Amino acid sequence: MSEIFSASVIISILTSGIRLATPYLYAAIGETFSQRSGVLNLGVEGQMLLGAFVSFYVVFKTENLWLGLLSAIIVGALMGLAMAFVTVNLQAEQGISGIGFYLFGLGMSDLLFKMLLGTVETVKGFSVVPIPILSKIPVIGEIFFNQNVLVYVAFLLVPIAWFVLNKTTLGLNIRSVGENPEAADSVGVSVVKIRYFTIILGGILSGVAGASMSIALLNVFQQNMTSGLGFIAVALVYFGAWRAWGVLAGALLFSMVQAIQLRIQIIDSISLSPDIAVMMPYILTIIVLVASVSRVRAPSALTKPFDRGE
Amino acid sequence: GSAAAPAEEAAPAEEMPAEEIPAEPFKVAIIMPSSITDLAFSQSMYDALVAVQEEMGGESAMEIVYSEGMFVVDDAAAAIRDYASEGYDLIIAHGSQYGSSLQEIAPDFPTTSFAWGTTLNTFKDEGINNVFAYEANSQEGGYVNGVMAASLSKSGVIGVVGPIQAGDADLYVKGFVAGAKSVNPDVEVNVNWIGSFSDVALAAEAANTHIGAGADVLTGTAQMVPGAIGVAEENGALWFGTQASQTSLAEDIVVANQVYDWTVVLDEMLANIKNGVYGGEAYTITLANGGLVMDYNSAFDLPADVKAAADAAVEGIIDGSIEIPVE
Amino acid sequence: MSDNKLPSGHTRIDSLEMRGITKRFPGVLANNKVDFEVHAGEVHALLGENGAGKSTLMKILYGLYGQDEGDIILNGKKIKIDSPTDAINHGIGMIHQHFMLVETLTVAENVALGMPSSRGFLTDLDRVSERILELGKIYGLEIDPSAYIWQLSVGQQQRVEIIKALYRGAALLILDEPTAVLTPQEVKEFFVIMRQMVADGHALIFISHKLHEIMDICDRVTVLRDGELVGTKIIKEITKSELANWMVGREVSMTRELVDVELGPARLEVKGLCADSNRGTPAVRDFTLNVHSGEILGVAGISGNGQKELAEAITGLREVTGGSVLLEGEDITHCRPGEVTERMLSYIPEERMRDGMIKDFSIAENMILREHHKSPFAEKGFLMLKTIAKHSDQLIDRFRVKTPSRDTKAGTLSGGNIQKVVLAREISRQPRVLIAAQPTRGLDVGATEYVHAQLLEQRANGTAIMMISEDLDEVMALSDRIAVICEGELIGIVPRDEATPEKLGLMMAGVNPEEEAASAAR
Amino acid sequence: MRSRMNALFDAMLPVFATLAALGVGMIMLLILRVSPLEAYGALWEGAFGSTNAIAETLVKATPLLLVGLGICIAFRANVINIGGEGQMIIGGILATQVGLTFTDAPGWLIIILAMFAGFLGGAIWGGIPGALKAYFNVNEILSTVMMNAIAVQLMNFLLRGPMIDPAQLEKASKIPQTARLAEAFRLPRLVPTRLHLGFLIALVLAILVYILLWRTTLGYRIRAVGQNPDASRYGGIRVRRRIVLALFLSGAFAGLAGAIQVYGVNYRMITDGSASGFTGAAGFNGIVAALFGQLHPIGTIPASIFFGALLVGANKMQRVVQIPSALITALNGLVVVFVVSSEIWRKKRQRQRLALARQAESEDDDVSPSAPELYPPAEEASES
Ligand SMILES: Nc1ncnc2c1ncn2[C@@H]1O[C@H](COP(=O)(O)OP(=O)(O)OP(=O)(O)O)[C@@H](O)[C@H]1O
Ligand SMILES: Nc1ncnc2c1ncn2[C@@H]1O[C@H](COP(=O)(O)OP(=O)(O)OP(=O)(O)O)[C@@H](O)[C@H]1O
Ligand SMILES: [Mg+2]
Ligand SMILES: [Mg+2]
Repeated sequence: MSEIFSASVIISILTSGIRLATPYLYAAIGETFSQRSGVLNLGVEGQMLLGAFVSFYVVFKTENLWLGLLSAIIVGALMGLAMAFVTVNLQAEQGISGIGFYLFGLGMSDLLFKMLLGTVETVKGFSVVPIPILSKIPVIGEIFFNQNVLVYVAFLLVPIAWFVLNKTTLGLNIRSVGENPEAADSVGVSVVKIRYFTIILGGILSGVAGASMSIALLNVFQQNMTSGLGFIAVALVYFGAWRAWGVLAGALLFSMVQAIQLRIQIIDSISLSPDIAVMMPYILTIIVLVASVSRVRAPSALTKPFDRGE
Repeated sequence: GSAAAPAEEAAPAEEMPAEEIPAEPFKVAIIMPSSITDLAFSQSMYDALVAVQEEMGGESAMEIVYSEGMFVVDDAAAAIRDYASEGYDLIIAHGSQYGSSLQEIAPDFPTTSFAWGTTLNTFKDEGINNVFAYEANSQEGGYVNGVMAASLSKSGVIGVVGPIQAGDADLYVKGFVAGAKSVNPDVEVNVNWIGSFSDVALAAEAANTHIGAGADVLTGTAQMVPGAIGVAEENGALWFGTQASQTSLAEDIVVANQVYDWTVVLDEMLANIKNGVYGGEAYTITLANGGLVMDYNSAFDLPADVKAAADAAVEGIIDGSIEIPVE
Repeated sequence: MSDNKLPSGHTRIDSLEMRGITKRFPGVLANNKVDFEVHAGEVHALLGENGAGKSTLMKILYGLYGQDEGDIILNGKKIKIDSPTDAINHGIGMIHQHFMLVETLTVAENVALGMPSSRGFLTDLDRVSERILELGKIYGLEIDPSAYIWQLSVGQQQRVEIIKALYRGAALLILDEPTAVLTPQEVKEFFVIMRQMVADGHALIFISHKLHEIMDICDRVTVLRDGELVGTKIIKEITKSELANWMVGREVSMTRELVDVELGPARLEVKGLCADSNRGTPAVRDFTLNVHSGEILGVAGISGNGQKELAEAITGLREVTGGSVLLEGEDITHCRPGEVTERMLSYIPEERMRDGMIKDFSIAENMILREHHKSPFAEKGFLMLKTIAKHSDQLIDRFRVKTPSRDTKAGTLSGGNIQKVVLAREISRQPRVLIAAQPTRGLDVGATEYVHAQLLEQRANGTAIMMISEDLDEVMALSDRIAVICEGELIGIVPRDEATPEKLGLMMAGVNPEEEAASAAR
Repeated sequence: MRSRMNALFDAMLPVFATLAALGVGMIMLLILRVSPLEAYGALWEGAFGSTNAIAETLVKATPLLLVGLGICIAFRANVINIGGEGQMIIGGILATQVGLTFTDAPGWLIIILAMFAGFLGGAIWGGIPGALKAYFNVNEILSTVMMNAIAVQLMNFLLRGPMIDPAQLEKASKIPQTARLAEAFRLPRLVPTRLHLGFLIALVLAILVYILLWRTTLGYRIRAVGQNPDASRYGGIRVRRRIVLALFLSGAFAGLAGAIQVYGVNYRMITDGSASGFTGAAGFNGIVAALFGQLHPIGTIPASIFFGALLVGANKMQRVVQIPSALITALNGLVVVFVVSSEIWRKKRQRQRLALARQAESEDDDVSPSAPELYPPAEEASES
């Protein structure tokens, strides 16, 4: 039992947790932006899969990681653009169109995979870049400053997202559009433009979330490789109560428990059915939320298409 | 009621091979849970079918159609029934979850052959005579892999990444553990079941967990393992594959794979069908019958004594001197 | 060129014309070939009964709705206004009847929203806050820039709307019932601002149902009826009662006699009641009073002094932190709202749109919100649709709710008609106790008259009525006794014949003249 | 007459949208060198081409409809139930347990008990997120997503151990599945196809849900709470209980779908480790069906048949033209997006018609605007 508390175990759990949290962070921060502006994007998983495949394929062909990343960004942006057109201009129900985009991304990424690659391949992805000095700090250095670039960027996104949402006029516009689009509209804030912006941003970040898996953390592409991760990312936005820091807390909690769960399975002294162990992150996430009785309400206009009501 | 019509349709197909041999190609349909390119379970059967087809003389002799991604049991049932009513000669339900559906459908098409894997149950006891069954003794290759893994491990810790603890995967892991222990009873084999066949990221993190726990040799089964192989490669740990050859994913570290070669099973089935036996037989691919093949990575410099130990294990399994406990 | 500019830097709008404007909604012809015109340096009133189409016409001008027919002509040139942004770019501003505020943002953020920031892409809330305080001082509109909108009372929110408009300094400002939620004192101050703006060369469009305000501040008045233009007149050439008759199309009596009703037992007893505001600060402090059968007790006070919390604490909608409430002798302090309703207490909440009705429900469904589970509207858990339909038709008829049908969604009704629905529902159930917050706010003269008559009829039937109002005229006209509330405390209760606006005004500021006198004597 | 045409156009709108989506799919097919004509012919054939095809379509539609009915209830209370998958699983498990426990009871009794058990299982699995939302402010999207994952693992656990078919215990491969239900316990078939009684049950329930939502006080309350909780509280409605109840009922319908899937189709529970192996993703697709049906129980009937047809037909298409199943998934996604996007035209036309109708017959006293709506939401039909 003491095994689980040894320093090396804790270090390995924390590093695992941080790696696992990375795709969640990208996707959930992107989703936070779109939800803050009043748009529920359930298509995250589809965007992730397409981003993951396209970036993988570009890297496979060109061996240029940055080109791969760029292509994930472009694909994510295009998916976002389509989603924006459908939910903003055509005022389609956000939940269903999101599921539609999910199915499209799921199928399309697999189809392209079959047509262009045909079988599972690997690439040389982003490698670990120890941050000078910081990575030398005992324990902490190993956990936090010994990761690949996309991991660092994911964590940097959190303060950036907080800053943009709370300190800039853009953030003010986003928040007001998500709470009361009529009011925002009445003072000349373009609800359409803001939502286009956040949905496309969400698409881009989802695409990068996929890329972070296929060309940085795992360096492979396999059909449906995200297997529900995108939906968890959406859930984490609710966990984080639409705050960047809350999303970070949720992503870390979920991933850490995931890492602990994997570790517990291999500790001889604990004999827990693996199925029960796998449940742990899900159960604990709920329990933490129950214990932390939050009074935060969702953005009032979430899922409501904006229409001047003529 | 509904069974009558399709059965009649299927009837001519039955008589045909007896009269004039090559006029109509032999029609095979396969239903499988994941995709034909999964580098694992589904692909192993599809590749075998294609191999048999070539052997028989190409598309004019044998026609293959497939339904992939049939993870929904209910959809698979519809597919099976549909293929049967379209007069396919052999319908392979390549997934243990499809058994119930076969039990339903097979009696309605008495002159169509069905095959169900992986299991040994042909429903003969239920009075159904047109279902073949096939299984892989994956514990055998698992054992051989285990022997090599324990011999190669310097740390004495080995990690296993599995989907859910059942069926083929469970057998493989049991064999693997037994093999490892046979070499070194003190070896620590840590097993992680990640609860999913598709979560590549979690499989990778399970591998990381093993590495963190000191493992220097890893193995795993099912289609989500590529993530784990990547982690093994990054950390210089060795990898043992199963179901299909995974060498292409990491040429430096994959030591060996247990490869399923279902052609043995297919050949026997086809022979039986030709003789008018539509089912009732169960086949197992084993090291002995060549259905399980140990595939060594030529790029990996396997120490001769380890190779010898592996060969000895194969021998032992084939001649029965090694018995692998699988409860 | 320079004489074209306003002090704020905007170009003057010398004249603005709307010609032949037609606007259709499902089932409603809201505007039918309406002509309207306003020019710089005037206050032009837009008058009409509830649902006449005033707000619609103005929303077209502000770019919120597109007209089906007709043109807008600015300084002689035909222009297109497709969105509020277009309107704002043309120098048109609007204060909306239903506030356009983001509840979860602060006052400063709401004011800053949509405006360029002095710090580029960063917000400059400090500056905005300073400017808000400055404007507040100049115009007597004090407000805490860092307060969240949801923490503010309706009156305070109205101030934010006004500050928003002032901050933007539009050349033409549309004011859709801005005074409905202001106290007389605040209205006076607001008029000072309006006069100042007119003198500076602004053009103002002013919508109000209070005729004396229109007589007071406006230069011209345009009257709409049923979406059609009745005409435009110069205020100086018309009297108040002429105006009323012209608008309604019939005689309207403006004063009301209070017949004597025998005072019954105390039906509602409030003893040392305490409750907190949404912010969590004490809002009602040790409040004690009784309301008797057959009386109207007016509760006067400046908006945001605990009236809303008092009403909600009594009706079970807000947690009571101390004291008790008795209804006909029975303790209802910690009863759920439903239990309070069961005991035949009716409540007309101040924010009817949010608290008192369901926008996406039909009028008929809204009419049974209180009694939906009871006979005759429900039997054995099933809704009696025919009865419900008949009931709502009756109420629509009686309260003259202007609507295409009882199946119309309540949210699409005009502001005044939404209120009528709530009033009709609450009054028609013959309550034992009626709490009415701002019962005539936003109602046209005819409707106000009708509601007053209804309240008096209830009083005559023996209902104990607590009427919360900021409109001193209304309070003094209808109440038997007047309780004054300030910062959640009861300052004093004045019988109707001893009440004067001055005295009440003092008390509303927290000073009790009698106590003052007593302590002076000592 | 014209209104009849309009209603027809509105009803056809999803069909037009589907055709447009299939048009886009045509490009993909051509890239894969497959004749679109043959492919789409097969799709139609698979969905409606024969009695058997129609039956398969309806079998597929049954769980969609049931889940969709639950979604109608939940959405009306403004709660989004993403937990259909988990609720189906738990419903299926409890129902199966009934059939495995009481092997001697008469068939009809077991079927009734099992349906009830499924109902209850789903209700509990939905009620938990409901209670968490109402009393702890835990967002239901989060909790239902998590509950899905928990249900899958619970199923894996039970089917691998406590509930495993005893026959499997003797075998090496140990397929994680329960024993088969006795023949007598199976839902009766309707025509000599796989179509079973479950479809009729779902149809009847659709009508009952319609009545619940628009003809009862309970439905009134659920809808009120969904539209405006503040005003509902004011109206004496116990808001939190209604929220729990809405998710409870919503889960119950999904649970029933699970039970019916077991008793009408699979006759046992098997796991492949994922939820959709058992549910066929009906827990998600039911949401789509309900939303296509305008969140109206009656509208959900054609919507789920439409969806069932699409799913069944697409599988057939894959078989006939041998394209990767991935294309089918992508195509389904496109159809969903196109159909949901086409809604705006229906709404626009409806608005226009109402405006015009008013103008044309301003004398006419009958101003009820209900006529053009395809499935009149009952608010508008309340004069009947
Ligand atoms: N968005 C809308 N949808 C449908 N009908 C509407 C809409 N807005 C207004 N109406 C209808 O148009 C008519 C005019 O409404 P409007 O709000 O312009 O009246 P108003 O003159 O401002 O009344 P009030 O004094 O009560 O505010 C009303 O019958 C109303 O029901
Ligand atoms: N009389 C009351 N005094 C104080 N707080 C109250 C009162 N009635 C309700 N509340 C509070 O208002 C909130 C919502 O209450 P509401 O009555 O809508 O809940 P509910 O649906 O009745 O839930 P439950 O039936 O579980 O109590 C809760 O926080 C509740 O504690
Ligand atoms: Mg108005
Ligand atoms: Mg309560």
